[in-house]
Amino acid sequence: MLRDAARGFLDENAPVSALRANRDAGQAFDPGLWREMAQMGWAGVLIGEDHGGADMGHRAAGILAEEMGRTLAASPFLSSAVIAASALRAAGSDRLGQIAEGAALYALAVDEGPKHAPDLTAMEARPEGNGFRLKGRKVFVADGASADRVLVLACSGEGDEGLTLFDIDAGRAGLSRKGADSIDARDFATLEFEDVEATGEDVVGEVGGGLAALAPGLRAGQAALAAELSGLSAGISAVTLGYLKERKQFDRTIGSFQALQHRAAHLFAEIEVTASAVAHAGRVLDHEPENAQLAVSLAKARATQTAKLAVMEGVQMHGGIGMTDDYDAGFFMKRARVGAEWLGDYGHHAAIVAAARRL
Amino acid sequence: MLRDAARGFLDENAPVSALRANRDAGQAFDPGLWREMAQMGWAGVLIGEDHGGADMGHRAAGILAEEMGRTLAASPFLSSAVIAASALRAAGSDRLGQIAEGAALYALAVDEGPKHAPDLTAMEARPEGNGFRLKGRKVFVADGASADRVLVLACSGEGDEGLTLFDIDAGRAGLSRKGADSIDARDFATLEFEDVEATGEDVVGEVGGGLAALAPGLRAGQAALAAELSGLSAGISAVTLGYLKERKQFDRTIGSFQALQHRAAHLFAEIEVTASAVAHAGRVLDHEPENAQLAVSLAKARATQTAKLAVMEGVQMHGGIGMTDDYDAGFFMKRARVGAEWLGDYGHHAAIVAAARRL
Amino acid sequence: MPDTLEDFRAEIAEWIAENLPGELRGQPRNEDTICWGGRNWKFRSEAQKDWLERCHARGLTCPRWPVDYGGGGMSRDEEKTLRAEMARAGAPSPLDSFGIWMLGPALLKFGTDEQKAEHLPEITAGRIRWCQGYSEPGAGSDLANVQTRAEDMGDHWLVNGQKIWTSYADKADKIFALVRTDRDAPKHLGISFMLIDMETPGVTTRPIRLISGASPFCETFFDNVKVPKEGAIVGEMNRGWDVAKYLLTHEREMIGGGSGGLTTGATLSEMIGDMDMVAGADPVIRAQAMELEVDSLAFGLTMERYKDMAESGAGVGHASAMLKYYGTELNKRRQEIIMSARGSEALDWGEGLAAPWLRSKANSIEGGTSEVMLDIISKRVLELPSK
Amino acid sequence: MPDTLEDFRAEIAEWIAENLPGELRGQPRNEDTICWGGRNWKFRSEAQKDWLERCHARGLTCPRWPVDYGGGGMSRDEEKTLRAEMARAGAPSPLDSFGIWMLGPALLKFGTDEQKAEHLPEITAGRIRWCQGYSEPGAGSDLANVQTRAEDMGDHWLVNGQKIWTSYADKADKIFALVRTDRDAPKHLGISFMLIDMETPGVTTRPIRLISGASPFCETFFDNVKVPKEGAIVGEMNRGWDVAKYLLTHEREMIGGGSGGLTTGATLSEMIGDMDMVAGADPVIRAQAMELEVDSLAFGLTMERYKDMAESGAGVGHASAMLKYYGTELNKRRQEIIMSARGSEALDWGEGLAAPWLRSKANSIEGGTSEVMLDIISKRVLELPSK
Repeated sequence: MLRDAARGFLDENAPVSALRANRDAGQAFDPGLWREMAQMGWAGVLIGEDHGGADMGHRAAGILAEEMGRTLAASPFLSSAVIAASALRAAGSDRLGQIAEGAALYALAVDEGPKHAPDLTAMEARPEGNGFRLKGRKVFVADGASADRVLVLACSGEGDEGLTLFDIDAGRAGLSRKGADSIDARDFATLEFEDVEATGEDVVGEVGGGLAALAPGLRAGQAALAAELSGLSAGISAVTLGYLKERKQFDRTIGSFQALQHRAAHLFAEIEVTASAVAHAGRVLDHEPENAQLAVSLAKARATQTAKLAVMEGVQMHGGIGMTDDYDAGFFMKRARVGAEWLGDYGHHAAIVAAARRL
Repeated sequence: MLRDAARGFLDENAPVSALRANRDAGQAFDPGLWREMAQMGWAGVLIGEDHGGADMGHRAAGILAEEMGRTLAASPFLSSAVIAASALRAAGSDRLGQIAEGAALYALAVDEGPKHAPDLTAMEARPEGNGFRLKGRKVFVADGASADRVLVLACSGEGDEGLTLFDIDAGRAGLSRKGADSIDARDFATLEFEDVEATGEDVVGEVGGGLAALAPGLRAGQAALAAELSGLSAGISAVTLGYLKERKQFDRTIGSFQALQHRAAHLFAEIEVTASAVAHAGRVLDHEPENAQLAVSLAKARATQTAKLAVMEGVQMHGGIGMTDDYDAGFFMKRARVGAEWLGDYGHHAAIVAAARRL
Repeated sequence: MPDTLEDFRAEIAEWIAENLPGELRGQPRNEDTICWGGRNWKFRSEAQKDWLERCHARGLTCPRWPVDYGGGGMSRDEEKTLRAEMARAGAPSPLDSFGIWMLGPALLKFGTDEQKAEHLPEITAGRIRWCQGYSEPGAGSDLANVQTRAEDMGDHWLVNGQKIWTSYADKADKIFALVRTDRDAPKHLGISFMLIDMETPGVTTRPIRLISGASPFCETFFDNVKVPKEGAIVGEMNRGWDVAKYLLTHEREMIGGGSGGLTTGATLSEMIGDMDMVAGADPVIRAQAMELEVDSLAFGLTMERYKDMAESGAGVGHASAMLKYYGTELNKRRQEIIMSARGSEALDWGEGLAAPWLRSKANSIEGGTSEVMLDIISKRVLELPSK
Repeated sequence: MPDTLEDFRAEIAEWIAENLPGELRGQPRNEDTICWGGRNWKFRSEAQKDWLERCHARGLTCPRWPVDYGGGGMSRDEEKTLRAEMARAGAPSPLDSFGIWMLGPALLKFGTDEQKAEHLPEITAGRIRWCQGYSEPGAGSDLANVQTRAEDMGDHWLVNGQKIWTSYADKADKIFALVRTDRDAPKHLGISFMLIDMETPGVTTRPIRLISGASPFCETFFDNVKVPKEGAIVGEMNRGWDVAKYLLTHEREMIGGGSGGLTTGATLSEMIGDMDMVAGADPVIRAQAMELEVDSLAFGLTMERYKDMAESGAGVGHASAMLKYYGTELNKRRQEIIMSARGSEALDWGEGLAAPWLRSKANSIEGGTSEVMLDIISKRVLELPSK
């Protein structure tokens, strides 16, 4: 029911052509669309009713993300409604109400190098007076240029236990943001922190407990991103199957060529297997959140691989037309690549799965 | 010309049915066949004319090995005529004449664990008097149970430079041999050395220079084994293509199904690409032996992967009949697996290639 | 009948606790412990015999079959509960047989009352062991290409021909086989689903040796075999293909899911051992093992998801072909990786790794090849055109 | 003519040393340095102009074409020697063009003396730049599905229709195109190979934007274009397919082999950088990179082996489809691995990695899709049956 409603809304209001229009207009997402999503309760999908949220849970958030992936709907959903909401909810923040309204836009600033590695965070949070001074650079910050607030992980002491998560205003002095020219036409930014002031009130969770404070947000984001990629795979696959059934070549419908049929059938199998992992991750987050990392990493790893296969088959099976910018396939391919890297790539998550399975 | 002659001889005298007969009779190879091969100069293919060899070089040895792989001809060719001949030739041994005649059968005892790793050799060569006492176990020794003499690598000192290669009589006191029940029905044995005596005369090359002494033999063996696997791939592929052209199902020749056609075409491409690497390895060994490791490892890595694909496609495309012992496909599959491990597996050789290419 | 599922669960748990012989508890499932039943069955132990008899008396060998035929008359939910409690107690399956998996469902759907009364009680009690005769040499995936023929001789059928891949035919009492009863009809018509006693003169079997070694498969030969007409054919004459198609679904689920298969239950990690020891720093084997583990776990979840869908009545239809395809290809990958990780030690038959590796190559052939599964998915699920 | 190849080598080396402008020596080959020639060509430098003129005068722009048309009249071996010496001296190609690669060979094989005399000297001198008009929207791999039609109007053809994937059509002076001259004939007949001046009224072009960004590809529209009949058709009327087929081989070799392609020449290692830095301990990326490197090196050797075979006259025939297939799939893998190894930094257009990655997806489509190549191998090389 949620899925049908979401699909109906997105098909009408956020088809791939809307993403194309955003790109051509140079905007990362459509604020009007996000307001409508918020009104439907999507911004508060993971926020308790006491803060005005719909509190539908992670499986529901995953279903929304899957449907958004299907049409490549661009919005701050993952950054604000999933990642920030989950991290701040666990920390008992009083900003949840603003997120649920869709009013506060958040970004997560965690990566510092080309690969996701929170435990290698080097950014400085130098104790000074009653607070800290943040100094360093964060890259690949989703929604980083458009966010009102930033969750940022920095080093306040020695070792793993020296990391602290801060929730700071994006307009704070010393913080400069530069939007990337991202291939998926969304907002990924580099953030420079030049002795940005942070007080004890800005700390999310405990000082030195940054990884623990971040974990609920990261896990939720990874699961929802996996769901988005799973939906993206289904989306491009549906487009491709439609093409295979219509397009004629050598006086035959190309979908009748057995070599293509077998590849389409194999892709179907991969998509189904990934969908199981994605649904499972959402359910485990809802019921056993503390034991969810294996399920979440499984979903993200699978979804990354499946999306890669789906977009490559999509472009190849479309032939030349699939290579043109006038056609949608390229948007799926670019988003799949960005989604593959964001919040941990295939190897990152497969290693977590392997370790959990003692491999 | 050499190839045609070899193919004619092997088709007639060493088809897969001969391997089957060997297996059912419990013998690793047919000594009569080996005598005939020796008479044709194959045993001396890499031995100088001064020792009665034919001195045809590594590319020629590779062509012979490819043809042997095509029919799975079982013989001591690799162990004696390639590995031992190359190592002993480099060391100026006086036993080359016996090898060229096909009279002396050699085995190379190098591995001690489940993976090929000569530089991790732990077997003891304890200095005693003017000589050494060898103590330890060697596994996966090809032709180990039937050989007259054994090349064995052991630790005579500290570090890499502490390894020494010995050439000893297989009947020497303290050396016991146990044939494995190898899946490819050939002779792979475990050798136990219980304080086996070795003198300075038994040393191949220099004391402490075991890896250097072994290198020419190993490289030659790896290249020839790659050639054998390349031939094996071509052999099972030819059988499979024949089947695809004959077999009818659903009232069609199964080779007319496009999904199978594309897989057969892909396999053809892999076989062609591997054949290039194999030919190249032989030529580099002939012209620039000291710089041949990259070319040799490239060939062995490629041939291992291609053979795996070829036998898997071979069995699958044959369907149930390919699974029966009455049919030949299984023999190709088993030999491909043994060849994959012997003298270094895919990862071993791919790592050498990667290192040489600074990856 | 107990009022609620929870009452049923309590009742069955108590029954198991009282009746399961202690020595059977938690025993591994393999060729040495399975109970196949049949005229010539030799029980492995008194406990095995007792367990079968007690389960049969309680209707647990075929929980959902009607009570009149020795079944348990249970609902879908009750059967699920029963299986869960059996698993929890470490209880072995009291009886396995092609009669339970294949012939029973066929008779329940297509059989006459007489056929049901004659055969079903023998199956539930484990007194008759059946085997299946579909495939023929030269037919392969094209199961409708049936050459074994049954000629109408008035009071009996005269059967001549050959079947292949008949599992345990050398140990079975009877066979259900596809035979051609009309040679002039189109391929899929003219086939009948026939029941034949293996002790009938003219029936002989020969075991098939596989590349992995000895196997339960046989060739089965019919040489002027006289089959009395009474009750010989299940379903309509010449419409045996309908029965066979219905059963193929069962077989596929069995092989793909491994519910009837013999698995060691060992994890990949256990099969490989210490990765650092065996594969050293080799990133290739390591990456393959990681990828396999990811795919295997996700496939396991998919099996559960499909089972839930099927049980909820949503129906999975032809998509179950995907389970067969993916599961068998996955097992081939798994066996390849184990062989590769274990290196040269795995190359000795005695290590017990090579036989399952080679045997796995048949997974994607038996019960419908991967190619046939992909055809089914593309045509029936994705509805790709044929022209 | 020099007596021996060695004399020729010495002579040509001396000529290059004397004539190659120093600033061109060793310059990278890319869009900014290539000389395409043509009516509207703007030389990048005086040196580029000088080098073209000197090479043309010496017959080096088209070394194997007859001297009468401005070629060099060289043998295969001489050309090989020339290329080796050019490479040794770091000399750029004096002139690249579809006229040299495609139309010239077609005219030499199928053209009339008049056509050769009219067009070949313009090509060798770099005065006319040609483009190729084969593909049409909706035709895809089925190149014979030509809808652009030329009606016989007595003294001229009236051409209407649309071409797609015409590289550099917006910069070319003339186009060689497949047009349908007989609408009633079977598909592969009724097509003619026609030469059309791009300045003729009614010819318009529109650049195609790819998913990787701007591209040299165009759509080309023919709207009541009048083409004078004299010399318009190459080869026999309605047998243009023969000419096209002949040229497809050339195009395939170009794309598969990359001889005409723009490559950076960077190794995988250089593109990835320090593997430990970017991919950390990730065995997946590492294994993929290792496998790619193995396959790439072996493929390089295969290109050489096939070239040797072709040059030795052994002929590679349809097997060259394998080079196209394997080479393009390999490049796609390479680009995927680079993107994956470079992580998030590669996702910014500005890094210059994303465009070649996306562009590589077309490699297995243009010049004959991978699927068409596999069809060719299976049917022509492996001779698998069609029924």
